[in-house]
Amino acid sequence: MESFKADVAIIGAGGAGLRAAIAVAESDPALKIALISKVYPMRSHTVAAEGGAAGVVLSHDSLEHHFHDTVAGGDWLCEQDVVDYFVAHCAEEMVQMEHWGCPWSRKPDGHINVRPFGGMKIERTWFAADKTGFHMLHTLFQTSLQYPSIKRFDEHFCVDLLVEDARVQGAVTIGIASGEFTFIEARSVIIATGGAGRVFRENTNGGIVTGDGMALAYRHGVPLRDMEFVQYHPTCMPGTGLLFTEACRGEGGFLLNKDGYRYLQDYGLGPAQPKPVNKAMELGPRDRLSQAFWHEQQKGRTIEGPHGPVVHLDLRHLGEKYLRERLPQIYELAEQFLGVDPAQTPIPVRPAVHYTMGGILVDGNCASPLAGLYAAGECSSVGIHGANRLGSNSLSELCVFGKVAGEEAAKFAKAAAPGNSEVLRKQAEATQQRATHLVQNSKGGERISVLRREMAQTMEQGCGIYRMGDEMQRTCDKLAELRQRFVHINVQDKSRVFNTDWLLAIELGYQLEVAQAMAVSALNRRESRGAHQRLDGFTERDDANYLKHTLVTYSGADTPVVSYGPVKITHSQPAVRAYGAAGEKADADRAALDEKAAATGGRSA
Amino acid sequence: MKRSNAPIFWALFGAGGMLSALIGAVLVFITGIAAPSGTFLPREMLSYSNVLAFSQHWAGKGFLFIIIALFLWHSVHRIFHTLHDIGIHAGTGAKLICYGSALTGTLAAAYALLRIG
Amino acid sequence: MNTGNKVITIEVLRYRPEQDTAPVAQEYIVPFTDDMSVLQGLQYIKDELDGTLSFRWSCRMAICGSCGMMIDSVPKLACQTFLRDFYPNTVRVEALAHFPIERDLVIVMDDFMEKLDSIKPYIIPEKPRALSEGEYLQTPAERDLYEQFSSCINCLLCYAACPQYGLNSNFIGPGAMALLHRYNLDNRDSGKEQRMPLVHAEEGVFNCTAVGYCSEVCPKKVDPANAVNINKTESASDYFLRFVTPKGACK
Amino acid sequence: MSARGPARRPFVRSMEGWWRKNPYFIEYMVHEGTALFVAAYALILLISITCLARGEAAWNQWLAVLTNPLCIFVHVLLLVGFLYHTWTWFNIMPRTLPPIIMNGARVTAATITRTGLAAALIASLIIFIIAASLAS
Ligand SMILES: Cc1cc2nc3c(=O)[nH]c(=O)nc-3n(C[C@H](O)[C@H](O)[C@H](O)COP(=O)(O)OP(=O)(O)OC[C@H]3O[C@@H](n4cnc5c(N)ncnc54)[C@H](O)[C@@H]3O)c2cc1C
Ligand code: SF4
Ligand code: F3S
Ligand code: FES
Repeated sequence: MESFKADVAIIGAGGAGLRAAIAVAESDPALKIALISKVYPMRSHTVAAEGGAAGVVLSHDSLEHHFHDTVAGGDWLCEQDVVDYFVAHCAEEMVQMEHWGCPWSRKPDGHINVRPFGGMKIERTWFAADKTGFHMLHTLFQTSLQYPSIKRFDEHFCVDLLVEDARVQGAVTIGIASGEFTFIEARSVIIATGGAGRVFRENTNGGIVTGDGMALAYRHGVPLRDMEFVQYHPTCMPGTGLLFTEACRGEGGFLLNKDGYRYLQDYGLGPAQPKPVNKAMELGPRDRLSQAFWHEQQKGRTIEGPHGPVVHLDLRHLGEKYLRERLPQIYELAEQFLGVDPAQTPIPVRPAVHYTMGGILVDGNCASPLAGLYAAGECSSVGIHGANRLGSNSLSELCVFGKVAGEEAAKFAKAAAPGNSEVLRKQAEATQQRATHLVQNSKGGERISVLRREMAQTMEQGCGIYRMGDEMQRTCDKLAELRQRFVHINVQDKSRVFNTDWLLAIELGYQLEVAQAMAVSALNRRESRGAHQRLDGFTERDDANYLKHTLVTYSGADTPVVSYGPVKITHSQPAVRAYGAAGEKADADRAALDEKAAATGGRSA
Repeated sequence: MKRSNAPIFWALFGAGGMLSALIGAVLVFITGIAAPSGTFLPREMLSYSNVLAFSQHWAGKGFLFIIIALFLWHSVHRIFHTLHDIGIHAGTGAKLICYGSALTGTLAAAYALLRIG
Repeated sequence: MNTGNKVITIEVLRYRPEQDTAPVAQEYIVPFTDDMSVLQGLQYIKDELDGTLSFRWSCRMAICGSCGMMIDSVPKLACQTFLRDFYPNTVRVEALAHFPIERDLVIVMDDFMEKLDSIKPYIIPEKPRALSEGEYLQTPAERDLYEQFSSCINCLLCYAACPQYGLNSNFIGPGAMALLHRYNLDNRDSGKEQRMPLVHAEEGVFNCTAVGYCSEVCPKKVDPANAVNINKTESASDYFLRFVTPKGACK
Repeated sequence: MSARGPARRPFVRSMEGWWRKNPYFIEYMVHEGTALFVAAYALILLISITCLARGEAAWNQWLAVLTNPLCIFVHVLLLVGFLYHTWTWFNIMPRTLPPIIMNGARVTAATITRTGLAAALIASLIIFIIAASLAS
């Protein structure tokens, strides 16, 4: 087995992993960094993000506005001190990206431009046409090339963490091209492996988004937090689930039902104005929009398409020239995949799974309860998204907390005592044995693709936009069954070189555990909040009992253990989460309250 | 990294390519079709005295020299690359033959033009 | 998967280094619907017919750059190429040309990664800029100058299209040149002088014979041929003028 | 999986006959082939001036060759080759030029090609007129 001795190992080279790597390199060039990714860094799924990244810049905007949008958007399940830190550092990180070459779209005077985004009161979404994630990822990756201390392990698949002395001390990877294992020793480890959307069938995620890092930490006893909150994006391509960015609506697109009616006004998001305004109608938050779709479907007001019911995303009134300039990628996507010219015909869309709000439990320093283990990006639950993430908060999160994770992991690495390489190597060898065993001894009859499909189906049934107790129970049972059947998985491919069959099997193992964490968390949350909406008698938010974080802890082959943790509330007390006209009024009331509080010596905004 | 000397050849190739693209066809037409056949231009045009007068004038001389030299440099450059393209990597040998013949042609043209007086 | 009643034959050039001495073609019969991409066809094979087939993919939306392959001998992104356009004929897929085949449809791309590194694809500022100084000013026109070249997704279709790269892999090639050019054109950058030696070098732009196919196949309209050829002109003028122009005059 | 030792064995495909495998490359080879026509014409001119330098008799002998119908036919072929060269040269041209901005918009490839072809036409007319006037 090959080996490498690093100070900090980073698993995942998407936006968060790359930002962390640069942060480590900048904090101390003497620290050796192992940057591990199962795909070449620029293939990471950050590449697919279209719309933009939030950061307060306009003079009539404020950190408090961003804070409030985020906390209310998350249905008050956010860690408010962490959100405070987050909103205060977004713009700075966006400027940092600018200095590194990110081609942000500009205003005529040369300053960066911002666009409106769903659930955000004021325009604060930085964007690079409709390829923001692409440009951010390539900028970060290309920038990272100038740091000699970053040693990349491209196309290295992480199969396990090494934990010894109650602290994490490295990782084991498979070099995909060679099938050889590498034992990577490290004094601290950052997980930045992205989300887990692929446990669902229709989703906007890339094939690699399989929750690996969540499962890795989880297996070593780190709780996963708030896993029941899975975001459905309202405007996706039927069948494939590919995304039509929220920017389509930010630029003025409408959502129409089969009667050509802007149905969102029937769901407390109105009134319908000719151009969607912030936090109303088409620019309401994603959970509300996806829920409205569900209701329209129940009322028979959706349109039947070859891949099930759809509604229309209407961009026609924006005109071809404007669309080509502002949404070029969307234009192409519609033309090529659907044969639809968006300047002429409305685009058929439906909700699909998009984002996992929950993840590896970490504090505001990105530190998990396991010493030396940090997490950042979509795989983590640092506490800013609560029960529902706002569009464009995630790309900013990658930068803000990627950097924090890097700096903290660097600090930890410098202070940590050297590990016992021999013991660790033994562990790594045992891991190798287990992973190889999966292929060599797989003679069972269970097919990877069958299990994967059954998992996705049951997740969609039990953990969809609206949820019911009995259905969630069935999903939990089904997942337990699938985990048992997984033991008999058959890996057809027995070779070593680029054996993707093997990797798919390992990923499926990760996915089943993450899916189970989601389903069990969902079943136990007996209320409706943000992206978790129940129809079986728990249709309202229940702050008395559930203003708390769900924590699931791994317990081997058994059903995981669910417990709850407190939510940090600093200055925004839970209130009604209102959008549209009602939201305007709520904002005004809150401002008045804040003023009163300030006058009486309370916390000022 | 070793700096490539290609710009010399490439510049000659480009100049010859541009010149031939602009006026190559019409020259072929004039000297090879229109005048010799006497259909579009008088045959007289190619009489010894006419051609001699043209070539003795400095402008005519210069024109002929530039055309012959640049056309040669343009074509040998392409031929050299095409040999490489079809897998004949004679290397220095092919290079010498190609660019050598262009050089020879250029010198021969200069010699002939000077001799014309 | 939604299987229609039509079927299409996909012929895959397979190569398993542990058992094959050379690539061999293998045919699969795949049920398909009109909205299915070649990638979805391959996924069907992997899931239902033959788990041993290897290929790279991720985003499914033509942005991650993983799924480049030769489809009927033309370099294309499999996720953006549709089976309907080949039906009822057989679709032939093969690993990207001009790269060593690691296995099946997977190529070895180490060479490109080294090239990417060698062009210094990052802003080299004239002097360091503090975050407190805010963003650099860049007008939309200044951004437009390089935007097209910054859209490269590193899919390597252009390399598979460029016979000059196929014949001589020392050639820096279209994609990397597009990115080099992108940074040179960025008004925030002052690193041009550091990048030009590579342009001038024997590995540099003069390997290109303006075949132009690289730009033809580029899925993101980067026009790498343009980047290469503009730099030819630049490199040539530098070659002749370097003794006359004072040093550093190029920026 | 069982045997150890390196398993990677990347396969390098041959470039043999690459230009036959794609219509685009065939066209490329054809337009590269116009170089032979250009070379041939340069040689004809070289022979012409050499004969001219050798005196009237040599020139008249050469003139007889030039006026031979077969030779005229050869020139017709050369003309086709040159025209094709002109066409392809200006077709590639947009790929080789830095962006040209006019009235705030980037000049399109088609416009550049058309401008090039028009320039060739004008230059040819001028040359033809000069030739005609010299002849008379
Ligand atoms: C279509 C789409 C559009 C989006 N648009 C926006 C938007 O406009 N604004 C916004 O804020 N957010 C957006 N998001 C969300 C946002 O893009 C993601 O949350 C974010 O990019 C995740 O980044 P990451 O760095 O955490 O993970 P990723 O970019 O997914 O990277 C994960 C990394 O981990 C590696 N990895 C995973 N498992 C392993 C393993 N086992 N071994 C080794 N390496 C491994 C992968 O190779 C990869 O490098 C969008 C998401 C999608 C899907
Ligand atoms: S230039 Fe185009 S074809 Fe080449 S790698 Fe970039 S995106 Fe792909
Ligand atoms: S195909 Fe190759 S030869 Fe030049 S124009 Fe493109 S790099
Ligand atoms: S799968 Fe990402 S480009 Fe095709």
